[in-house]
Amino acid sequence: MKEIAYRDALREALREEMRRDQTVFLLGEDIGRFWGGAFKVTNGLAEEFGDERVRDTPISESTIIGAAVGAAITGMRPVAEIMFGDLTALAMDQIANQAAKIRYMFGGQAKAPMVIRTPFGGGVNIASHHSQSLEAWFMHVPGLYVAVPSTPYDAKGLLKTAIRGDNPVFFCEHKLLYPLKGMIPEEEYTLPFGKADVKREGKDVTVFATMFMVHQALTAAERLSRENISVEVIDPRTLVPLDKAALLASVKKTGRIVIVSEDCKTAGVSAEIAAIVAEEAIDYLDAPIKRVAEPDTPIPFSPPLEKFVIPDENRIIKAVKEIV
Amino acid sequence: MKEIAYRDALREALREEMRRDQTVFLLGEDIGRFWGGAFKVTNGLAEEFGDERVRDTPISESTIIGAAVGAAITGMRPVAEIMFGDLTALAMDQIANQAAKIRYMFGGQAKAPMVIRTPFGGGVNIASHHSQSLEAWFMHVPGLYVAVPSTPYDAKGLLKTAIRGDNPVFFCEHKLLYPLKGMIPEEEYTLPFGKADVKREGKDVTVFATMFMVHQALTAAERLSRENISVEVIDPRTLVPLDKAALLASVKKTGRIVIVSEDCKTAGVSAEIAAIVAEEAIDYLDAPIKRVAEPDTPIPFSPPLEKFVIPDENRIIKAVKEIV
Amino acid sequence: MTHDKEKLVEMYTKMLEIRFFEEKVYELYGQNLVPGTIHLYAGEEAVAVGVCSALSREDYIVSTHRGHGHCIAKGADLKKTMAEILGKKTGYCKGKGGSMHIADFNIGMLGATAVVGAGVPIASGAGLSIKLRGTDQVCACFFGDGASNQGTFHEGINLAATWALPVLFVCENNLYAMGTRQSQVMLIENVAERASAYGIPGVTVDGNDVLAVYEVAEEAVKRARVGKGPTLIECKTYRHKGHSRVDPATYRPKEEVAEWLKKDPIIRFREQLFKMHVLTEEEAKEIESKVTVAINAAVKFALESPYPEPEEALEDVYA
Amino acid sequence: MTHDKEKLVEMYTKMLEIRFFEEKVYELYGQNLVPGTIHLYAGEEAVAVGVCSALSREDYIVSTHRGHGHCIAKGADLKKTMAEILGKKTGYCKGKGGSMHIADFNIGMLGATAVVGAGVPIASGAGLSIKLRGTDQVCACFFGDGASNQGTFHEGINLAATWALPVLFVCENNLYAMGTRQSQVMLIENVAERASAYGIPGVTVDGNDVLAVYEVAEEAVKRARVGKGPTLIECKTYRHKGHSRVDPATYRPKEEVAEWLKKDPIIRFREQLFKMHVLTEEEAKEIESKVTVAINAAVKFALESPYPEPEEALEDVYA
Ligand SMILES: Cc1ncc(C[n+]2csc(CCOP(=O)(O)OP(=O)(O)O)c2C)c(N)n1
Ligand SMILES: Cc1ncc(C[n+]2csc(CCOP(=O)(O)OP(=O)(O)O)c2C)c(N)n1
Ligand SMILES: [Mg+2]
Ligand SMILES: [Mg+2]
Repeated sequence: MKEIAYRDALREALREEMRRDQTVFLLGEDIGRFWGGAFKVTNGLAEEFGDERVRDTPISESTIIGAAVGAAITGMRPVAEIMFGDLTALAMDQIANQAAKIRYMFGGQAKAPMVIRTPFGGGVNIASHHSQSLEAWFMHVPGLYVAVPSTPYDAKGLLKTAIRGDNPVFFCEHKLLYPLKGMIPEEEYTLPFGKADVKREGKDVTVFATMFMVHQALTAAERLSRENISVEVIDPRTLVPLDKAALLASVKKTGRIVIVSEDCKTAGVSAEIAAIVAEEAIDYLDAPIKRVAEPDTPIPFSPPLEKFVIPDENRIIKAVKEIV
Repeated sequence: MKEIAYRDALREALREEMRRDQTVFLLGEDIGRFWGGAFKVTNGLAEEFGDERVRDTPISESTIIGAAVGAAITGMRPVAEIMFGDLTALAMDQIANQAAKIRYMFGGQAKAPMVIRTPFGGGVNIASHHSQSLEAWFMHVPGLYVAVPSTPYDAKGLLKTAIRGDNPVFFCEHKLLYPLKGMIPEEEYTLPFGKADVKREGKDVTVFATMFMVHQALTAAERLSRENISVEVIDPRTLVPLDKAALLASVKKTGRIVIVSEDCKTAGVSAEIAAIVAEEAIDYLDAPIKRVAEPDTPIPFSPPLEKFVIPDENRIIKAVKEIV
Repeated sequence: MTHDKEKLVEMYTKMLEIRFFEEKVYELYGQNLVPGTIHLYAGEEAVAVGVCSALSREDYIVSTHRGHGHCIAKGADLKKTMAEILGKKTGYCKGKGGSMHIADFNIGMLGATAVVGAGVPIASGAGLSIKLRGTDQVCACFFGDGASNQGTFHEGINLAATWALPVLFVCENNLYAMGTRQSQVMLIENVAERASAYGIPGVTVDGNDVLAVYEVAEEAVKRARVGKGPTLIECKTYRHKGHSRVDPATYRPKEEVAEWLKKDPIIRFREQLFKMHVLTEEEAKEIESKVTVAINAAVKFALESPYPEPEEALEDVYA
Repeated sequence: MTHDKEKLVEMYTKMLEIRFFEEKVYELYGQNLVPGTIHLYAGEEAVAVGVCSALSREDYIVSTHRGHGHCIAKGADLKKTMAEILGKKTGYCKGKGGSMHIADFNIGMLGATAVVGAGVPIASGAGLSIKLRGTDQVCACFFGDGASNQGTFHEGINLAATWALPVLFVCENNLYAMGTRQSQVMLIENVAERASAYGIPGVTVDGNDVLAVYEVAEEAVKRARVGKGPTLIECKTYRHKGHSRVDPATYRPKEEVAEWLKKDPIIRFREQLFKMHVLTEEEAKEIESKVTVAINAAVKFALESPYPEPEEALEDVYA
C-alpha cells in the first residue's frame, strides 16, 4: 500500500490506462503541458504521452464532448475533461442526447466508450458558476453511468473501470477532495461499478453520502459515537448503476436513514435515494427519511454565505438526532 | 364559459398579455407568419402584433434563451419558445446558469421576467430526440419556476401569470395536450403558482400526476371507481413552487400515494414527490409509496416500443391495486 | 471529373434509388404506414451522391434528420432502411431509431442525429479518431443551412480546422430551415463564406449538379487524406417537398418552386449522361425498372416485417 | 479623435484607477483577504476605458470573469466594487457575486458572467431590448480571444447582425486563454476576421492604445445608434499578470512579456498626453495621488465592512 492524493490517484489511473491501451486519449481545456489541468490532474501526462494524446482544446465544451462521442464510436476511448462541472450545462445536448443515446437510438450498433471527468462542489468561494453539484441531472439520463468517488482508492479504481467499460461514464470529482490523501495498493486494481462501500459500520442509523459529504458523514459518525449513537456510513461510489441492495440492506438493519448530498435539495440526488427507500423498504423504517442537502439557492460567493449553504457535519448530526 | 383547445388557450394568453403590455414579445424558431410555431401555438400572432414582436430566430437555442435573458434584465418580458423540450439541453447554460442565477448572483439587483415555453412528452413516434420529459432537470435549478399545465384552463391561467411575474418561468407544454379541449371562462383570469388542483376527489389513494398523465390518472380513477376504489387525483400545476400542503393533506387523508410522471424514473419528478412524502408524512402512510414513470431508457421510435415505455392508465391501475 | 462509365452509371442509379425510395415513403406515409414524421430528400440527391461517390466504403458520414438520401448514397441496404422508417424489427436500428436516427456502422454511416447541428462536432471527433489511429479515412458531415447558425457548427469546424482533421463539412443549403428563409437568419449569401473564420477553404457549388459536387468533394477528400484538414462545402439545392411530410410549404413562392423543379438534379444528370454518350435512353429505362424493383422489394420486406416486441424497448441502453 | 482635455484626463484617470485598484486587489489577495480567485485586468485598461468612453451612462455593458476594469471604466463605485470582491455585505451584490459576478444595473453594467462566452447572446438580448423599446442606447459586450471559440459567440453575433442590433462585440485578445495560446486553438490571426461570417464590420485595433480603441468604438457606436447594427472589435492587448492570481504564467516567453510590458497602455497614454500638452508632469502626479486616495478609501471601506449574515444566503433567489 502507499499513500497518495486523490488527484494523483486519478492521474495514475489515466497513466496506467494510457500505457495499456493506445486508444485511450485525453482532451480538454488546458489539460496539456502548459497547465496540466486546472486542478493538475493531468499534470505531466502530455510530457509522457505527447500532445497528440493529451489534447488542449479551444473553449468549446459542447464540442469537447461531441468530439469525444465521434472518436468513441469509431474505435477510440476518449477521456474528456470539463474544467468545471457547472460548464457541463454547455455540453448538455452532446452528453444527454448524443453520447448517452447513441447506442440505443441505433439499436445497439454503436458503443460510446468515453469518460467525462469534471469537478463539482463548493467550498472554495468561487461562486455560482463554479461551485455546483449537478450529479442528479446525469442520473436522470439513461445510457450514462455516473461515478462519484470519495477517496483516492475509489477514484483510481473507478476511473480505470470507467475507461475500460463500453459505456459513456459521467465521472464526478470534487474540488476539495483533490488534495485529500489515502492509501491505495501498489499493484494494479480496478473497482466494479454498482458496488457500494460501507465506509463505516453501524447499527442505529444509516447515513448515505457521496463525494466530499462522505467525509463530513464520517466525522459526524465519529462524534455521534461518543454519544453512543452508532452510524453506518454508506458510499454508493456509483450513482448509476446504484447498489440498491446495499442501500436497502443497511436501511433494513438500522431502520433509519439520513441522506446527505451536496446539491440543491429539490430533485437532487437525495430525492432519488429517498424515493427508493420509500418504495422498497418503508416497512422497515422506524422514522421519517431525512435529507441533508443544500437549500434551493445558487452557491453564493462570500465565505459565511457559502458555508451556510453547504451541508456539514453539524447538519448531519442534527438530522441524525432528529430521528434516533 | 367556452370550449377551447389547449393550444388555443395558450395563444389567448399570449395575445391578451401582448395587448396588455407592450414589453411582452415572442421569439423562437418558426413562430412567425410563415409557420406559426411547430405546434401552431403562436399562429396568427405575427399578423396581429407584427414581426418585431413575434420574432423568427435562427436555429440557435442557446442564443434564443440568452437573448431573452438580455432583454428581460433590461425591461422587456420575452416569451421564448424552444421547439422541442429535448432541445433545451442546448440552452442549459443560459437557462440554468444565466437566467436562473442572474438575480441571485447580483444580489437582487436584477430581475429576469421571462418565460421559456417548450413541449415535452412522447406518444407521436418521433423518437429519442423529440419525445423526452425533462422537467426534473429544471426543478433542480433554484431561481426558476416550473409550470406544468394539464388542461386548457390551467394552461391559459398559468401562462398569463408566468408572463406577469418577475421570475424566469420554465413553462412545460405537452404535444398530446395541444388539441385537447376544455372549458375556460369568457372573462379574463389568471391562476396562482404553487396552488395544486384536486382534479378528482377520493379517499382511498392519492394519485399525484402532471401534464398528460393527469388524464391517464383520471381515466384510471374512473375505472377504479367501478371497483369501489376511490382515487384522489392531485395535479400540482406548478412543480416549482410546489403546493406541498395540498400534497401532504391528500396523503394524510388517503394514507396511500401513487406518483405518476412521464419521465425516466431515476431522479425524475416522481423522486422528489416521493421524497417529500417520505420526509414529511411517512407516519400517515399505510403502504409503500409507488412511482409510475418511464423505465430508464431513451424514448424509442417504433409504436409498440414507445407505447411500452410511456406510462398509461393500466400501469396506474396496477400500481394502485398493489397498495390498496 | 470522372469519365468512368461504370461510376457515372452507379451515381445515376443511386440518385434514382433515393428519388424512388422517397416517393415510396411519401406514398406509404399517406397510407398511414409510416409512424411519426419524415423529412424527404427528394430534390437534393446530387449532394449525397456527389459527396459519397468521392468516398470509399471505409470512410465515414454523419447524417441529419433528412438522412434517407445519405444512407442510400453511402450504400445502405434499401430493405433495412425502409424497415427502420416503418418501425420494424428488421430495420437498421431494430425500430428504435426511425427516419430521424438511421445508422449503419458497417458502411461507415455513423448515424443521423435529429438535433440540428449536433453532428458537426461528432464528425470532428470521427476525424480526430482517424488521425489518432493513423488510417487514411475521411468523414463527411452533412447539415443544413439552418444548422450553420448553431454554435456547434462554429465550434466543431474550428476544432477540425485547428487540428487539421480529415473532415468534409457539407452544408446542404436548400434555402430554408422549415419555413425560415436563409436571408431571415443570416446576412451573408453563401454559408461557405464562413470558412474564412476558421482559416479553411470554403466552396459554394451547384448542389443540383452531381458532377460538380463530386469534383469539389474529391478535391476536399484529397486534401483531407494528406493531412491538409477540412473543407467547408456548400451545395445550393432545394427540397421538392415540404420540410416534413405534413408541411404544404406555402411559404415558398410558386415561381421559385417551379424554377427549382426545372433544375431537377436527376433529369439534369440524365441529360448530361445522354450527351456524354454514357447512357442510352434504353439503358436509362432499364435502370429505372431495376431501381423500381429494388424499391418495391424493400417496401415489401418492410411491410412484411414484424414490429419489435414491446419489451425490446428495454434493451440496448447499455453495452 | 477627441481633443477635449477634460475627457482625455478622465480617460487617463480611469485607467489609473483600474491599475491601482488591481494592484491593491493583488496585494490583498496575498494577504488572504480576498476569498476565492481573481482575474486581474492590469495591462488591458485601454480596452475598457477606450470603449466605455465612447458610451453614455445609459448605455449597457456585459462583462466577464475579468470584469473589474469594465466596472470601473463604466463608472462603478470603487468602494462597492472592492467590497464585493472581498465578499462584504456592502458590495454591489451583497457578497453573493464576488470578483466574477459584479454588476451595477444603475450604470448599465449588466453584470459579469463567469461562463466564458455566455455574455454574447445576453448582450444581443440587451440590444434587442433597446431596439424594441426604441431608445438610442447601445450595448458593449466584452469577451476574450478564448471566448470567441464558444458556440455562443457565433450564435449571438449572428443574431445581432441579422437583426441589426446596437451592440459592440469587443474581443479583448490578450493572446491567451489561461495557458492556451490563440494559435493553438484557431488558425486565423485576427478574431475580427470572423465578422465576415456574419456580414458585419470587423476591426482589429491596438488594444493598448486607448485613443485608437476609443475611435473605433465611437465609430461602432455611431453605426449602432442609427440602426446599422453591430461591429466586432478586436483589441490586441496583454495581461500583465497570470490568468488568475495563483498562475505564474510560465507558459509565456519572457521576451514576449517584456515586450508587452513596454507597451503598457497607461505609460503610453501618459506620454501621449504630455506630447499633446494635455497633461503636465505635475498634473499627472496630482491625478496619481487623487487616485491613490480613492483606492485606499475603497480598500478601507471594504475591509471595515461587515460580512453578510449567513442566513442572507437564502435571499434573492426569487423576485
Ligand atoms: C437544435 C434543433 N432545433 C430545432 C429543431 C427542429 N427542426 C428540425 S429540422 C429543422 C430545420 C433544419 O433546417 P436545415 O438545417 O436548413 O435543414 P433542412 O431541414 O433544410 O434539410 C428544425 C428547426 C431540431 N431538430 N434541432
Ligand atoms: C465556458 C467556460 N469554459 C471554461 C472556463 C474556465 N475559464 C475561465 S477563464 C478561461 C480563459 C478565458 O480566456 P479568454 O476568453 O481569452 O479570456 P481571458 O481570461 O484571457 O481574459 C477559462 C478557460 C469558464 N469559466 N467557462
Ligand atoms: Mg435547409
Ligand atoms: Mg484571452
